[in-house]
Amino acid sequence: MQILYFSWLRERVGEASEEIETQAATPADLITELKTRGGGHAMAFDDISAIRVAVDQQMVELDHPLEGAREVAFFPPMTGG
Amino acid sequence: MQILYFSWLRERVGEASEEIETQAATPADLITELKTRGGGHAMAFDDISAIRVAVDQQMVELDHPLEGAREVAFFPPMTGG
Amino acid sequence: MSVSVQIEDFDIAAEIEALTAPDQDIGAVVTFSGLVREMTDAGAIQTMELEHYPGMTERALEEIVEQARARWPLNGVRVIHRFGPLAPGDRIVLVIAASRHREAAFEAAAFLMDYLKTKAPFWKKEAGSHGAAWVDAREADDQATTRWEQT
Amino acid sequence: MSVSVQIEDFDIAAEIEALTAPDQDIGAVVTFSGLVREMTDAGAIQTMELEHYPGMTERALEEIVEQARARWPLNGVRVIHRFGPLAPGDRIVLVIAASRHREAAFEAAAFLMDYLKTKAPFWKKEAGSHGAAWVDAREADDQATTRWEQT
Repeated sequence: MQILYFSWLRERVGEASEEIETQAATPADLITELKTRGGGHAMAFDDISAIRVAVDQQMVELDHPLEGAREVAFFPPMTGG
Repeated sequence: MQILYFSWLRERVGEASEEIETQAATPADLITELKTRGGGHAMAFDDISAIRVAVDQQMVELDHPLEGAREVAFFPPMTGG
Repeated sequence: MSVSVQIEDFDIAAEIEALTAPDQDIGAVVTFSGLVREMTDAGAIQTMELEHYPGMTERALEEIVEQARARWPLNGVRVIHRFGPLAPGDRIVLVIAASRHREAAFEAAAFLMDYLKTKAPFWKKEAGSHGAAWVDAREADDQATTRWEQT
Repeated sequence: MSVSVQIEDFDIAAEIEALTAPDQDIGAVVTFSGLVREMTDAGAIQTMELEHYPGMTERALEEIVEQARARWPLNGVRVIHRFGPLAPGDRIVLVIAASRHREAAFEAAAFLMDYLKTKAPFWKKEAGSHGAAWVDAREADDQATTRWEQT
């Protein structure tokens, strides 16, 4: 599964993307798993309320099923426009 | 007093402006007076509900006092923009 | 120089540039441009003649601009209204509102257009193969003006 | 080609022209342009970096455009959003909505901006003499999006 990070999540994790093997059922589960990895993951996912997630480029809730997902992206609320 | 006509009022009256002497106290009185003049005045002022009036370039009601007025303009509702 | 009443066409990009270039605090620019439509209820038109009331027009537009400035924190406002003969596709009117944030810019531009429609002395006459006729005022325009008086 | 995500600047007049020239039934064109403001709550900025999520950005913008088209009778829509390094005064985003009448054009343009602010994956980082920081999302932007869901 391809994991993408944007904005300050990218900066805290220390990389823009990583390829991982996971059995996580939801983005929330995936976050719990990612926090056990080294680097800045724990700091990046410290405040879950500040984090938004997209699965295969569609915004979803943290309890959305990950079955069949190829790309999961984590980022803070958007500030475009 | 300078009287101005715009849009179809101008076309019906047959002129864009005329200089008149009047003692009319309000635009409504002035209309009654103007309707007695020749040309297309009677036809122009036939439907009073379709007529708007400006005194010295400010929109006013038909019962607004004309005292001291130098320029009175009659026209239909505006259609700019 | 926030209001112009002119026969000539205008350049939207140049007008935006003139309004925004001197002020680095502008974050939002809303423009409205009105164009002559070819198809009307009466049929296709070939020309539109825009008559206005010289003197009162400028005064009415400046008053509308002052009201917008009093209601919203605007960094810049520009109103250009053409008169004379026009053809389908031609630009008629331009309104620009610039502010720090988009809410004020959007609302002020809509307000300026609503007021201009019912308070600026312009009259349109359309001519086509079906003949020529003065455009009737729209009931919807009166309602659009009224909504700003309630809020 | 109603959506573009690009590093390059855009030409508002050319975009309006491209949208309106082929269609003589357009009576109203509303544009919104967003500019980089120099002064922020943290102080004056020298640069702004706009990050985005390639692929998802285009998809999200196209979805927003489809929603606007479903809600209003639009003759044309255009959305351009820049990314990469920008400076105060630079253009960030352009939205154009064209319709027969002004109500639809104004509402659609405001809707597009409100949705774009909270649903298109862009993030701004501002840098000045006080340091560099990611811009926080505005509560007001969430509220602005919500109002369209109630109506």
